[in-house]
Amino acid sequence: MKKIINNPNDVVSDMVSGMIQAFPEKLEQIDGTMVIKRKELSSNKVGLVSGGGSGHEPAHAGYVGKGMLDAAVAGEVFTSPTPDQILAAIKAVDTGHGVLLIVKNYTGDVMNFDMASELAESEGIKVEQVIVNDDVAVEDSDFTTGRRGIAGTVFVHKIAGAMAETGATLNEVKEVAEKTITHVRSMGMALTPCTVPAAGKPSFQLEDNEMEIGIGIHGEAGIERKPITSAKNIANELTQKVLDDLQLQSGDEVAVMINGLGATPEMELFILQQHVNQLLKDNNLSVFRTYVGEFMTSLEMTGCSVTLLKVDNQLKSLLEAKSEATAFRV
Amino acid sequence: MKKIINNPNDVVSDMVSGMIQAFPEKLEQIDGTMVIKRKELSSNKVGLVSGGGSGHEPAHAGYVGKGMLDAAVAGEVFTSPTPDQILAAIKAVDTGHGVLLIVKNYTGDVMNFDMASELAESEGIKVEQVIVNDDVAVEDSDFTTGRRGIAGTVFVHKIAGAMAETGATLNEVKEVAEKTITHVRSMGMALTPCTVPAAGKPSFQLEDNEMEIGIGIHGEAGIERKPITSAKNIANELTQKVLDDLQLQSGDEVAVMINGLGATPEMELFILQQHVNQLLKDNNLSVFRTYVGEFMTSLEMTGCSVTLLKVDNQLKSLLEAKSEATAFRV
Amino acid sequence: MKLQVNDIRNWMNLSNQLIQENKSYLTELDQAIGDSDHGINMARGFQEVITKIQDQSYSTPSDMLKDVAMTLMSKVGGAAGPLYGTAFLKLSMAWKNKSEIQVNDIKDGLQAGLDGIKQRGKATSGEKTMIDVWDPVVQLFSENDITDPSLIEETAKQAMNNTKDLKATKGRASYFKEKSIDNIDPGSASSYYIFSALSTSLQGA
Amino acid sequence: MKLQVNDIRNWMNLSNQLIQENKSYLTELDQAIGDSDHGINMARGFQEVITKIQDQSYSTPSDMLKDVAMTLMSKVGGAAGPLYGTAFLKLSMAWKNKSEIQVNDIKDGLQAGLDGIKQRGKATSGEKTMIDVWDPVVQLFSENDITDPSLIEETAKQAMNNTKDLKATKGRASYFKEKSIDNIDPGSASSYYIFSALSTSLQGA
Ligand SMILES: Nc1ncnc2c1ncn2[C@@H]1O[C@H](COP(=O)(O)OP(=O)(O)O)[C@@H](O)[C@H]1O
Ligand SMILES: Nc1ncnc2c1ncn2[C@@H]1O[C@H](COP(=O)(O)OP(=O)(O)O)[C@@H](O)[C@H]1O
Ligand SMILES: [Mg+2]
Ligand SMILES: [Mg+2]
Ligand SMILES: [Mg+2]
Ligand SMILES: [Mg+2]
Repeated sequence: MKKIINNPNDVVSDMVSGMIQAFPEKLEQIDGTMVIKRKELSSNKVGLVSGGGSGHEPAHAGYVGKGMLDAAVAGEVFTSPTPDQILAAIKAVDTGHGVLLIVKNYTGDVMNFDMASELAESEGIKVEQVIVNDDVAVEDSDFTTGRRGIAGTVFVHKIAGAMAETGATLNEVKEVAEKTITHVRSMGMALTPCTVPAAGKPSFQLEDNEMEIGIGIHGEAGIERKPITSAKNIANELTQKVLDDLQLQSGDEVAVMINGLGATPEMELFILQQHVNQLLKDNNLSVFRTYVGEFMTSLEMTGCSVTLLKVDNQLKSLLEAKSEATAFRV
Repeated sequence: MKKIINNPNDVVSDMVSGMIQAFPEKLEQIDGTMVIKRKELSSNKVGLVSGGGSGHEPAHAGYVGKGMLDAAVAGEVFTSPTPDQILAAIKAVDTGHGVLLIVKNYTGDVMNFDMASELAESEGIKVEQVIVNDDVAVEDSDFTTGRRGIAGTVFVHKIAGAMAETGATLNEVKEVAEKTITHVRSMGMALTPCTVPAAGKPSFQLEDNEMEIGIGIHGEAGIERKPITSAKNIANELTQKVLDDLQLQSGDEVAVMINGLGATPEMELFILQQHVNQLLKDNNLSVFRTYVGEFMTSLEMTGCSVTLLKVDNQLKSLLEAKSEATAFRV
Repeated sequence: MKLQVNDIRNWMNLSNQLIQENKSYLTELDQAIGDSDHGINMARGFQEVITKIQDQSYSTPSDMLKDVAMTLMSKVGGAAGPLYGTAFLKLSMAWKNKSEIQVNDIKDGLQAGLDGIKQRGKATSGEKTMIDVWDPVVQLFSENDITDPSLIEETAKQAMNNTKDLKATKGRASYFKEKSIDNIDPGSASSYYIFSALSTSLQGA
Repeated sequence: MKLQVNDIRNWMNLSNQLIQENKSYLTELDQAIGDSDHGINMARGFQEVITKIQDQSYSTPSDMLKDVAMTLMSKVGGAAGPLYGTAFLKLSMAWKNKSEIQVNDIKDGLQAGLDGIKQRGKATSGEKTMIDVWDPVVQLFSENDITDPSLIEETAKQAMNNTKDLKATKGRASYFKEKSIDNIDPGSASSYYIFSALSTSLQGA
């Protein structure tokens, strides 16, 4: 394991200190927690809290800022944060208009955010939750834990954040967040694994010529392992799977996110983007905006994900609204 | 070699296509070249052109946009672009106010940009050049090729870009670019090498416990190979070397860039940032702004660099000026 | 055979010991069908439990277990944190105001803990989770008059090993579908250590 | 022994062949003390040269070499592109309007090429660059009456091997300082191939 760290058990607190010191005018840490919040909240606004395990940077702290989240809760690496920390975030961002929690659909996250909601409600704070489940690599079924939340979550942050900034009510913000979740789907793939610092060993193994389609952002199993192929084939496979699930009509408009999982050169993301773009054109879909970069990573995993969000006028204007989040400037 | 690419010989043209398709409203490609330019130039402005070998993304195309570069010329991977391409960029961005070339100090880059300047001048275009040489890992001497240009180049793009946008003359823009170069220093380190796609093999080898201090962004030799140590020690070594060279006084103000070389998780960059920040405090230096992320990469190299820019009021206001470059939004 | 505050402390110390000793093993189990953090999370959480309770005096086992529950809830995280937190909270509630815990109380308490886990995790038996260890242990108490505490350890161990044959349908392991088979469920392994520790601490009590 | 348009075409074809065959080797040399691209750059550039000149008719070697120079300049890139581009441009200029190139013209042309490289690269002999192959070859022509063209190949080869002992002070290899010693300079190797091809094409001419 080769990492630029100190004690592997301290990576999250070291990172959070670094973030606060990098943006002292914008961010602050809630004492005794791993919660990063906007230094100055917008007044008269629904509060927005997200979070999850660390190791997905810039998610989630990079999305804290005017126009996106009010606070992000950083759990240990790949480990959902605990209810007390989430509660601290909720209390810190509530200005009396209620708080929306944006949660990725993992058992641990759902349970911890649930418990924090219960605690906050018992203290008289209005709390609502939305669960993001954009990963089409996993089947959605009532008998399973359902699809995972991956890069599409960033669109939910952006859109809900912009909506909240307009002064919308908690229900209105929740509604547009749920609309976004309904219309966003993603699929990822990996070339190499990542190593949880405190574990010290890679979380899985792939042969020298192998890739895994449908990988999860914590290294959870995907759909298939097979020999690595061209960027074009990879783009087509990921995008087609997303298209099949989203059931878009000819003429529909989409926002596209090409996301690197941590160690993939930006060059490769743009190469991939070219083919995603082509396939969308071939399907007579029009592209509203394309976002290329690292948005929801998996430590130093090599790989990528493709996210499509079907947009209408409302979602488009919310995507375009100003954002001052350090990792998502509009 | 595991990469998301098609034919290794096509990576640059595939990438450039992807970039243009990702930002069709902002960028365009000059036909028959690997030049990416702003779709709409600001009028009455000195033109700004930079570029170099590919593989350093988001450098340089990511810095094209209102408030930064007007065009970027993408060479083959790690290979300076050729004079004809640079000339095409110069001609495309000249609005009669002359063009400044921002060149990183490598033999190939300097020669190719020189020749392009000569060609442009022979066609009646006023051209000036600045050579960025911020890498303190290399000694600056008249008998050598001098220090290399690395991540500090991005500050030169930003500051010269902002100055040009004010309507300053070619000489004024050149002057502030040179002032920036005088005040910026960087130093990098690597944990793992990168692989030029068409070469197919890693450009160097490091043992499992080894790091290389002072690495170049093309994998050129650094100062020392030694066992990997803590983030704190790495931060201190890189920062101290930069401080020694910049000869700052107690009370001076700096802008800080913590740059990932391609495969380093953002988490680690923030951990590093914490210690860089501490050392600056210990030296009684004040930090104006901190930039953490991937700004000047080396394909999928794992490692980082630390850049310090001594700022005064002029440089501060130019750093803070609006930028619409896709990879550097202010 | 009854448990007093010191026996509970002993139970927690032994649980912590086993978890620290098997931290890497638990993480390896989670590497195969999860995200490589279960050992790290449990070791961090139980270490904090010990720090919390070791020098504190409690008047009842329930009071101590409430601290255990709250510490696990706020220090473990992930899926295991809320589940173990809930389980120990239910245990604490079931034993409220009792200064001595009889075998019958253990049965009721574990049943309450199991119900809490099932409810919190929206899961049931056979889904390859820690439930598949808790359930057989609770059944053991319901169906037998426990005179030999080592039965608890044996039952838990057997149950843990049985999770190998199951296909996960809840938690992170469920993404591995068929590939989850042939692996011991990490949460079942940590639950086994907790029951093994209970078994040992009951021997002397 | 004189060179006509077809001999120059032959020279370029042979140069290209050697460079394509040794593409990986040139890149490996550049891997050791550079950035792993010299073979890739030279192979791309010379392939383009052949594409450019193969079906074109030229009235003089100079005309053909101008196309060679411009193609190298715009297709090689890096340090080698401008240097070889300049060298062949100087060669073309030195041979302007001549339809047959005599040994003496070769001497003058190579001298002009060498001067061009030195000027463009702001470098001189002994700095571990391609100059350390061009220089001895030019000297060979100055000091001898070349009757046996294989002398050119031998001299270039020897010169290339001698770059092993040098410490680089120009170009990317200079960053490697002492560590550059014991490695053949990649640009010297590609220059050797070009002179080896010249030698062969002179045999028949
Ligand atoms: N829905 C559930 N109900 C009961 N137990 C569960 C459930 N989901 C997960 N578990 C248990 O939690 C364990 C995983 O814990 P841990 O690795 O700490 O959390 P995470 O999966 O969030 O990384 C599993 O091995 C399983 O025993
Ligand atoms: N200043 C210089 N003068 C002459 N030759 C040089 C100079 N700098 C580099 N070279 C030659 O160029 C070769 C490197 O070419 P190449 O790898 O294509 O370019 P780059 O170094 O830009 O990657 C070196 O091996 C050397 O022979
Ligand atoms: Mg986890
Ligand atoms: Mg090069
Ligand atoms: Mg886990
Ligand atoms: Mg080279």
